[in-house]
Amino acid sequence: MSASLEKGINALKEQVDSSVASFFSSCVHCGMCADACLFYTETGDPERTPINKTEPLRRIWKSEYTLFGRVGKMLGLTKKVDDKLLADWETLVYDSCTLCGRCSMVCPVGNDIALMIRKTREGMAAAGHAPEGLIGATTRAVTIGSPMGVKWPALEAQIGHVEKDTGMKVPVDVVGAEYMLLLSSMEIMNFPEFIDAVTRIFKHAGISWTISSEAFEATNSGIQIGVSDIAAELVQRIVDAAEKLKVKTVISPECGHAYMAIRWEGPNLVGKPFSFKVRHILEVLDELRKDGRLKTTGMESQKLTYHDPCQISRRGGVIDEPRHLIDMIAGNFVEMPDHGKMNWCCGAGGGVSSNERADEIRLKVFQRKKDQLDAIKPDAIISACSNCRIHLEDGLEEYGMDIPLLSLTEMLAEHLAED
Amino acid sequence: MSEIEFLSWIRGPGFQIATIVLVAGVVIRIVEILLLGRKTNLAEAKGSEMSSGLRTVVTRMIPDAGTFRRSTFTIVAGYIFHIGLFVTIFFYAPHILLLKNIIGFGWPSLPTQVVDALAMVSIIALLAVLVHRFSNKVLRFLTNFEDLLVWFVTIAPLVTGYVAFHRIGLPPSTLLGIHILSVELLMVVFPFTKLMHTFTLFMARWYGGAISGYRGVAS
Amino acid sequence: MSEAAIQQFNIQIGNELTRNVQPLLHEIRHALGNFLECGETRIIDLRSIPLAPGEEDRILSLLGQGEVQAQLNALGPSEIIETEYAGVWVVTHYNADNEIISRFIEITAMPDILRSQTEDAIAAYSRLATTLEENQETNQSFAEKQK
Amino acid sequence: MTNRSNGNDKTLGEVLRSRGVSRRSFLKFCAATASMMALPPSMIPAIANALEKARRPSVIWLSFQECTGCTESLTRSYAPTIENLIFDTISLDYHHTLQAAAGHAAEAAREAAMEENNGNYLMVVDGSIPLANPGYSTIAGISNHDMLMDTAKGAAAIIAVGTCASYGGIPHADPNPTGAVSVSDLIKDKPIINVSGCPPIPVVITGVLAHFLTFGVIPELDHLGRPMAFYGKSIHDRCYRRPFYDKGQFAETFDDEGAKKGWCLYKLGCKGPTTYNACATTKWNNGTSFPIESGHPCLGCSEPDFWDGGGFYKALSIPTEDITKNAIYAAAGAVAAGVAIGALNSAKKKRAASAHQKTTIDDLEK
Repeated sequence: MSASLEKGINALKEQVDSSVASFFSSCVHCGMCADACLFYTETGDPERTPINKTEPLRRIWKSEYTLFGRVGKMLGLTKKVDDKLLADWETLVYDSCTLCGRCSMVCPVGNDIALMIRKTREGMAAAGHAPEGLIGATTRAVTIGSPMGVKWPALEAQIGHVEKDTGMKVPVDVVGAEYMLLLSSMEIMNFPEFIDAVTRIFKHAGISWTISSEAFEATNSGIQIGVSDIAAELVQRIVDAAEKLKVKTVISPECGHAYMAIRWEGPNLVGKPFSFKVRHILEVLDELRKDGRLKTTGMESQKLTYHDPCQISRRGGVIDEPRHLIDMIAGNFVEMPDHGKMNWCCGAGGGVSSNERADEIRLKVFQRKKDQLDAIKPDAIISACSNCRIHLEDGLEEYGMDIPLLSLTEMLAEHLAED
Repeated sequence: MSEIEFLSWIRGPGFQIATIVLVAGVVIRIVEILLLGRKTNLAEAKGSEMSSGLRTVVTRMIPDAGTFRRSTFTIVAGYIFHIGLFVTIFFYAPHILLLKNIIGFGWPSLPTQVVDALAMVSIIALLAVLVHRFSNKVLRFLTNFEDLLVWFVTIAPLVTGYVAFHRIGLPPSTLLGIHILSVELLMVVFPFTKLMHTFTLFMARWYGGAISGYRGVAS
Repeated sequence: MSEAAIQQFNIQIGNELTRNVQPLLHEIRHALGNFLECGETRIIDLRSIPLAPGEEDRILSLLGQGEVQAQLNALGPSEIIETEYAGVWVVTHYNADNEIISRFIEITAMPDILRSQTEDAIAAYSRLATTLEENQETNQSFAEKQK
Repeated sequence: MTNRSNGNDKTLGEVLRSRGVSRRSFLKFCAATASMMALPPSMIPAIANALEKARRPSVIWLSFQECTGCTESLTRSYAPTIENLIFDTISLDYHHTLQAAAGHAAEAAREAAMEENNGNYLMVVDGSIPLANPGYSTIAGISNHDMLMDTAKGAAAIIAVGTCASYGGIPHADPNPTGAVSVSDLIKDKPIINVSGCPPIPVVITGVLAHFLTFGVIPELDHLGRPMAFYGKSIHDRCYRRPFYDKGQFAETFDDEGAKKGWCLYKLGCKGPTTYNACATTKWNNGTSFPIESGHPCLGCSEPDFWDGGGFYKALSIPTEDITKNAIYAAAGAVAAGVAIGALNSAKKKRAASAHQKTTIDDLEK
């Protein structure tokens, strides 16, 4: 069995629902989504207009689910979805979109264009038109358990280092713990300080938590490449582990799409509501703050700003929590010109960072972020997504800027009040 | 065909056909969309779908400052011609009379000078929109035959109405006939094109707002 | 219909509805200038200019009434007045029912119609001669009878 | 109307003088005529000159399918007027309603006038001509059609008086049982002046006669064959109630506050905007008023097919048929159709779902 056009078309047919039909019926070709998309503003290429990226899905909707389209199809008037179209659209749908959803926020008729591009990817992938890089990452995620190929022994080693550094125990596979922490491969490989920080904060707050040795990977290449079956399989691993350990809440780490995958798509992918809650680490920390269980000391004097990871704020709903937490420790906090739900994407989300082919454009569109940063000239940037963080560092280096990137969780850990 | 015969046909069978096509077409399309249905969201909600959806229906009328700066022309011209169309369609005395005749109730009209001026402003705005459509590379790229057809059937009633009101060139009954004919063209084209956004945008905004609102984002 | 009832339906609209009043007055001034310079007379038919109710009255009251006022009696009355502005006349023709049938503004030394017409004078001349002859005959026969 | 065939050698000036009309009166008459015909006052001397020398034209007046309203309109203007003067100067040689003679004697008069003035007489027609069956309307056994065609041959010009003669009028109204047609439907090779209206304004008829007498040609006509001088502007354009239309002040019923205040009658079905006639300026009953001034909307009687224009009391912008009922049917039908299509769509989606083959990592490449 392999990918085929037929499977792709079938997948697109499955994706059309009343929201998609409303969206396509309402588009007036005003072009405002282009102005909201960094892949257009920084390249000036009209093909990268967000709504254009949904063309394969639009054609299926039109010819299969509208009376007039059906009539047109009978008369042979409708535009067909074929391999050539999908091949032509591959770079638009995967390389030129991070599913950041900024277009969805400005569309005057209210179209959730990002959702439609996400749906379009289902058809593209099923028809065999996903980028090599993403296919590789997805294959690794399924076979090895992590898109970066990180296996349990690697994490175990990092846990060892953390335990040694902090002198605290990192709970693993504790049945009945209240929280189960997920991690992204990037945190394990590039930012183990995160595990360190969480360990210290949780110890400080006195909460019971654990890491599952069977399902620690939070990322989900399935939702990036757009294969719900694979995404569901990856989510199911977490569900199984959480149920096995009987935890009340699963914590999504500082990773944007991981949060989208487990929090918002997860139950819909596996087809039933979770028996546990899902929270982002910042939501958990903000809860602790509200309950008075998170106490900090000292304020940062440098000028700080916060980069909203798209999947966590605009697409995820975690917008106020990080700001409450930053207020605890930042004395000079400045917002970027567009922030919160209107923030500009770093340019590497939605699988773009796993797709080597998109490296060049990813760095080109970083200009957008650079302009935003130039407007306020911060001393450091706080974020809450490892993927954003890596790409921001990459971009800043490319553009010769020297602004350090900070993790909000790690900063809070540094400012923890001594008991 | 004499002028009165022409006008009689336009006001009689022509309008009848156009109304049936419009009403039936719009209803079919809305039912068709709604019946496609949507899967229930199984994720734990962070906000209300209904109230967020309704809020977005209203709030999406006003763009945020950054978007306004980036798409100033589209927004300003769009606003002008939409308001102009709304006023000319719904606040010109003869139109109110027509609507009252069909739906059974009316409302006060605006002075004809106001309607006249707004019609002219709308025509200018629509012409500017067309120029923009061809001069802006994104719009030029997106533009297809349907966009031009819709532009034409939208500006045509404004122009023919303006000409009929000022009785330029032809006998007034012919001008009136041409005007109503152009409206009938608009009515017939309506359900088959993006003009449907008049109705579906409420659904689209609701869905968009509901999707965001469910996740706790005020879109 | 009473005057009041008629008034009810004769709606007077504010000044300058058609915006023709001012240009018309300028035209009159221009014509008067021409008349003084080269003797060219000019007649303006008030019916040929679109005027709203009330505007004609406004023009007439602006022109006012001057020294001459004449009344004709030819197929119904006609009124010929010189306005406050010498050389500018208003000629109004009525029919036998005293309804206005036409109204002109004339820029001239004297409207032609006021002048005695040659044809009428010729007729008058012969009529007068006939009358004299008849009178003479009557006088003669009377004298003869007296004798 | 007492002149008969012997008066045609006299000029108009001579006729007037013989009646004791002074030169000054004649000048006044010419001034009024110029004003009436919307000619520049500078032409008054030329008009006087031409009228002075004009021969009294022979006029043959034919009445077909008509109600005599047009003739009434002309003859009911009381008191001697300028219009009467004109009428007195023509030689009305045939008019079967007005003339004393009847039957064959009358027809003989017509034939005599046609022969005597061949090529020079004016033919006036009121009423439409039935084509469905010649028996529908005959005069002295002659069908209207035959009389029209026969008389038209020697006419210098034809004046179609009234909407029936001009455009078929009420006999022509749907379903037109007599197959009525207008003069211009039958005659293509003569100048025809349509003086439409039901009835037409008397001064318009005399104005047209005066113009013909003065210049020997017919006046400038609009696209419907009507003299521009009288039909050049719509009732709406010259209506004194127009400012209310512009301000959006309308009478909603015949007895509401708006009606009493003299507001615009558009909503009561006024056809002023599409009707071209001089009523608003020349007015009726010797200048007393015109329908709108009396509080009634214009019926549009000077326009072709005014009777079939969709109801006198229905505003122009309103459709002529019951839209609401059909719209409701259409909506109901559409809901049913929409549901049917929805069912098809659902079935299609279900098929797609059952055709779904689970995608695994081995399926990502072709």
